[in-house]
Amino acid sequence: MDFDLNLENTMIRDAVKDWVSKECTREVVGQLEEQGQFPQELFNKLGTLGFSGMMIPERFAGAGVNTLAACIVVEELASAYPVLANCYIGPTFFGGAVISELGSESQKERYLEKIAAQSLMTSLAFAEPEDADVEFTETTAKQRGDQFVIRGEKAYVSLADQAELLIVLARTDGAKVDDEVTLFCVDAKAEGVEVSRVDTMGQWGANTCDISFNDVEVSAADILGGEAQSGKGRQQLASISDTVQLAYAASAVGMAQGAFEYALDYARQRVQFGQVIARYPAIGHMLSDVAAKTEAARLMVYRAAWLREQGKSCSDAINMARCLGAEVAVKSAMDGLQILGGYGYTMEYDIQRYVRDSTSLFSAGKSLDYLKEKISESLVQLDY
Amino acid sequence: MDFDLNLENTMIRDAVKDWVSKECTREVVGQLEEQGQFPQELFNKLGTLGFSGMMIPERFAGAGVNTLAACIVVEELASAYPVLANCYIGPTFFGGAVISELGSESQKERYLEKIAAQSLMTSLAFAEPEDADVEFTETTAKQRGDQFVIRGEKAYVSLADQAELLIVLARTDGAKVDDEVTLFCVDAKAEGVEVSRVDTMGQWGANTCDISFNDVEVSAADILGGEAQSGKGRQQLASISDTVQLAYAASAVGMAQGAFEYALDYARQRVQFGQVIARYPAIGHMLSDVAAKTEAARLMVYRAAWLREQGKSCSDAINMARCLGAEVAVKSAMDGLQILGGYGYTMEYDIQRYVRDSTSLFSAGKSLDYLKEKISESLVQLDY
Amino acid sequence: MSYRFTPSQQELREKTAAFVAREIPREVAQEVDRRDEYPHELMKKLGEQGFWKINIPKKYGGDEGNIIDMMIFSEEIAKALPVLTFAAGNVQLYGSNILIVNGNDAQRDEYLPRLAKGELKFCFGLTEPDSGSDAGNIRMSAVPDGNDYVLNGAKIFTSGASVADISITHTRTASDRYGGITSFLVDTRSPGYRATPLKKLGSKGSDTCEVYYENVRVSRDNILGGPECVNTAWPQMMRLLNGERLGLSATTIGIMDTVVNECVVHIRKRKQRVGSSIRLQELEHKIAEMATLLEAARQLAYNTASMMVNGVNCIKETAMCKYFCAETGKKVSLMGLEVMGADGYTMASSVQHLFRDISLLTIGGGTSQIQKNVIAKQLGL
Amino acid sequence: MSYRFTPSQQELREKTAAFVAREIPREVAQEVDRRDEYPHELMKKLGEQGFWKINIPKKYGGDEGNIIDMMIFSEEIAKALPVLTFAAGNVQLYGSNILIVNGNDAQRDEYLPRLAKGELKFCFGLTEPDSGSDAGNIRMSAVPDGNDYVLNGAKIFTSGASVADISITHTRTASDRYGGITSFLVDTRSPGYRATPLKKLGSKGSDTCEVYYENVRVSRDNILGGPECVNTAWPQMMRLLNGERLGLSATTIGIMDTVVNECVVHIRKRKQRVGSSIRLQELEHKIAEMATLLEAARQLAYNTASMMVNGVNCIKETAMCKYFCAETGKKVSLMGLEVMGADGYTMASSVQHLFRDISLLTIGGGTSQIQKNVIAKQLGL
Repeated sequence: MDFDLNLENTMIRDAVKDWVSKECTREVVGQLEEQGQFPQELFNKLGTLGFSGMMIPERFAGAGVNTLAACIVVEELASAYPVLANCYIGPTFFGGAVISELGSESQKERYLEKIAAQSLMTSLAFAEPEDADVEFTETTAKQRGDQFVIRGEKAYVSLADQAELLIVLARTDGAKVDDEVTLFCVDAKAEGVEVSRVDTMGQWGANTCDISFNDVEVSAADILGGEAQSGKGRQQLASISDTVQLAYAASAVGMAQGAFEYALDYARQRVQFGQVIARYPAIGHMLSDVAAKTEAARLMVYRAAWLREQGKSCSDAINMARCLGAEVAVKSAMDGLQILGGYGYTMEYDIQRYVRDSTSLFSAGKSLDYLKEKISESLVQLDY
Repeated sequence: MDFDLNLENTMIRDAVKDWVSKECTREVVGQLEEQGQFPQELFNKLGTLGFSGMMIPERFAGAGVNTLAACIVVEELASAYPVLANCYIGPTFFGGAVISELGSESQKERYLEKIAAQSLMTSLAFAEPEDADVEFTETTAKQRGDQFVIRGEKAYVSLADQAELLIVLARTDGAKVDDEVTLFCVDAKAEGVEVSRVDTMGQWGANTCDISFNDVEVSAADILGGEAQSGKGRQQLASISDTVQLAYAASAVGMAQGAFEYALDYARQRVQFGQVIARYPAIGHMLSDVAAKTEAARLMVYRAAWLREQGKSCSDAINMARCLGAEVAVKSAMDGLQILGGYGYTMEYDIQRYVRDSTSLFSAGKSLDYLKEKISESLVQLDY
Repeated sequence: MSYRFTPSQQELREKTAAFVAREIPREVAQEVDRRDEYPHELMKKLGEQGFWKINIPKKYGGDEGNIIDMMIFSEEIAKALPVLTFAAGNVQLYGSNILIVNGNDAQRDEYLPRLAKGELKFCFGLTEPDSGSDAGNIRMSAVPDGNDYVLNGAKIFTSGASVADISITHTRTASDRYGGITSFLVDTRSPGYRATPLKKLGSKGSDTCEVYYENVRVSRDNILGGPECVNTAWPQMMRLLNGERLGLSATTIGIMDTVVNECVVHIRKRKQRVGSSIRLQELEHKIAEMATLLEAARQLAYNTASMMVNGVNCIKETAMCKYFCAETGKKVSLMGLEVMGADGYTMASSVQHLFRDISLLTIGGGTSQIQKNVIAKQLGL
Repeated sequence: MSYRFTPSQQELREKTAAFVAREIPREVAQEVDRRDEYPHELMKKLGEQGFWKINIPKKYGGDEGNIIDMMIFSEEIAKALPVLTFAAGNVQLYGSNILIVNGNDAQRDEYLPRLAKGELKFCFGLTEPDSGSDAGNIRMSAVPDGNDYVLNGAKIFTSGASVADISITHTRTASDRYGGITSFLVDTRSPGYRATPLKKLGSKGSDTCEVYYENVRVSRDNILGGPECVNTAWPQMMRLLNGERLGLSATTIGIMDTVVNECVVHIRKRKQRVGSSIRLQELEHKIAEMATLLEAARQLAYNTASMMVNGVNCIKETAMCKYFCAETGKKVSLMGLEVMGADGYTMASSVQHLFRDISLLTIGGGTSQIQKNVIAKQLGL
């Protein structure tokens, strides 16, 4: 066993940390939050670091797949500015990883280079207003010759208003069973695609959107992985789920760390009853508990990334990391709020942002109870 | 990073697992529990595997220091029979590690070979009936020429009735401040040493004892590390604490795993309302939560062991692993009890044993609130 | 709206507390736990002091108390020896209460006066090896044979089954899952009845047994409520649930009360020894939390009881009460173990004793999971 | 012992609930939250409906209700718009209640009739930038100058400070930590008084301000309770604590009530759509737990209130109540967010609104940590 990052990843971590400390200052992030818009300029700057290609093989202009490094980037971004982490997840995980793994050769050629250059945002349009579960997908893709016509509503799609590529879950005419679904690569600017923003409690700027597909035409070649993958969306979704949840798990750990450091910093300075409050067990033990759980969740994320890189079975590890990550991210933010007290409750201080952003983890991609269901399904079959 | 055990440690794990599955069967452990005595025979068998020397350098007949492996042994033993893990911790950690690190050359020569052969049990006599904190140590060591005369009471000493060597915390005449204390190596059979067993809720066989020292004579050379260490017990205790807490952390993870597997096994077989109960989210999610937290605590233990082996700062990592370990061990046992229901409450089933044994972790060596205090002290000084 | 006990309830509390102080010092409680024997002597003394009359109607020589009286009794007893509240259940709950609620006049006339005098004990044979939470899955057969029924099968976790005179035994008399269960008053001296106590983590002395029935013969007149009550044991049992849940809740409150007090005493002593220190804040806050949880549980329990006394439908509320009190009690006891440290881990400590005892209470009387099912259903889910 | 509201209290509840149903549909509540403006219009309507009379003595034209009446009002309002209970505090609590408890006759005569009519608002200037939990650490100076005092300093987190007519301002008038604090009724139109609202995570519309005092001149007659009450602000404040804690507890109960209901509706809809499924058990059990916690909080709160109404010393109990209700409310709201999933995360959802609002309640009115300090002390630790 070796718990040290290798040299490459150490350098990547240092580079991101350094960039974050310079570019994602409290002032910058505070202003961006107030505007509540997609942080285009900052995102462009991030793009110059070239980290968007981390889940893309070199032959498609990527940096070569380095899952652990991509998680570290997410983690560091999320610790300062969770919204930016989500913006990075868009191209890198939703775009780069998904297309690299599941795309057809022509899709790879068409998308990956732009994704690696961070100039193509990808969004995953899976959930629907009425249900997030695959088997209740009501969006249809009716075949007309070589074309498919997509019709339906998608809900809670992160950054769809910034996206060029939408990966859309639909049910084709021929679908025989509830979970026979198909994934399509849809041009977000295509006729009939209507994107509208949804106001949310947090993640301002990583805009959550609803999408209407009003008879949007795509070709059979736009099926993710090519025509042969028609009706096989369910299996693809399992692989995508791992990718997505790993990214959110890393983001969760980053948020937990960010909120923790912010609260610790305050607790080391705030004096009450003649003593810095970090010295009171009521505060100090809260912090030590969060520190321990954050570290534990981080190890879970790294292990999950490592398993995935090694091509080993990793779904359980990812889902576990994601659940523990969400738990500690929310705890860290809520405890931090309690430690900062009245000040923490004001928009002047950053801890409220961690509260608003971290609670998105209850439902990001999938709900926690869904993920626990998956883990327990796997446990039942496990051979000890 | 590398989350795989190396070949050596993989083999050690396999060997322990194999031995445990053969020797620590439910029947054997059940009988030993009923007898409630030190499991001498089983302990002797364990000794033949040669794992007691794992914290002892080769030049003292040890196996060479392999902290991770020693933790793995503890973990595997604890998962089937926590008492046996404690018995193993006695020579390996309390004896082997402490003497190897802090003993004088003559102490090493005197003790280590026997410890490595698992023929010398060591107990740590630190806490006193009235208080576990060092600064309230009331046991005295009065100097008479070259000799010291120890007088006082020690409480809650694990396995003192089996020990040949007691490491005893006392205050010398000359002690100027509250925490100026000295550690002595005391022959457990020396005149004036009186050991009496204390009945406890669990850990039957890893007998908890009280000890009276009635003018027990030791020489200055029996000061741990030799005469020069007189009055320096406080610093030695910090190092010993890491050793002890790491062992208990590993034991906690083992207990969590053991209780979890036991409960999972039951939940996969027990049918209610026409379905195995593991399929009900109320049960399945409990199990998935414990599985995730056990895995996280395990990683924390391994990382702590790895840091210690690398000679890096490890106190925080150890204390965090110890706290998370205790939390999940108790949770796993209590959830397991709930899952087994009425059956789990009977002595026929093993889960009650995990409940009784795991709750010893609230106070094993140190209380959890003491450890959290240490972590938070360190956080306050941390430089992020 | 106010929290007030009647004078007679206050008297009952004082009387019970006095009994506990006099008869159940820590050594006695520890000895019951250690020996794992049914507390016959304490039961006898309780009877002599008139505690079996609490819930028996006046016409049968009782005090005609309600569920709140029962809870007061249980809470006070549980402060020292929770298992004694279960043993008392062999008289008050599974004897008197069942007959009052579900018996017929003949059965009441026969048994209640003797129960009031402490001459009889009952036990409640419901759970079977394959029916725990799924309580309707009863397999013990009762086959009519002339005026009798012949019972065959096994029960498990029947408290007091080897010391009781009568076992209220649930049997399968028709295939309908819930509509085919019949409850018999079985004389435990009947040939073919055999009960063996189980060894357990806690609640030692409860005489919780595995019970085997081999061709046990019972007259149809001994169907609970009389022959016309054949196949009605399920609704009969439903009528007992609210009271049972509240009684168990009261036991948890007594347990928590002692755990909190023990911890307060422990930390006070420590402070006397080493002086006040900010380092104790963590433990002090733990105790503050424990005391708060106890207070919440207590208010919930007694107010739910007053709903029941006032005839309000309170299935949801009693399920909430049992669930909250048992889980909270378990949590408080675990926190107590942590606060007490190594001292609390010794057999001399009442905290570990109470912890082991309360660990049954999220299981027995309907698990927390079953209570949540009930609550969710009552919420219209 | 029973849980019962008086007919007039039931009437008050119905009247408040009717007001909420009529005047505060979700869109209105969302708009207050979005605009972050003091709900002047709703305040005016509340006054018109006579809600400011609830706790004012009859001789001043009020209804002379007690803390339970106040709680009923708060609970019902908080179901739709918690911040309105804080705004109402600018009249009921920091106006009327303070004067009733600590004012002198002249002050009562002057203000209570106008408060009853809704003509005045008060705010409570206690906390300073360096004194949060350490509330006694007050630095704002009040220096005597003839018959006046001259106030200089800053307050923070004063709710309603920019809309109130009078600020009850705590000042340092002697060096003794707790015995040197004096409370003044400061006219907010006084030269040198300046209040700026803070932007916050939730409770938007509460007009919670930073306040600066520059040579603000106040007559010694405006010392709360009159000139003889100089240096007694600390004990004056202590007299308010029990009521404040209970009022805040009632707000949490209203919040939890809506969160639970929203979740029930959400899951019911889902079941209608996709049918019953064992996979929903986890969420159903969560809701069962939430509903149980709400019930426990409710019983604890109203029973503690009845202790206060009956004149029982209840410092420990009100501290427990505030601590339990606020922490439980936070927990329940977080669980609610989880149950609601992505729907609950949108600004349209009342669950996230209530979650943001309740997040203040483990902080304001004494943090949970301070409550635990109080409880531990009351337990003799």
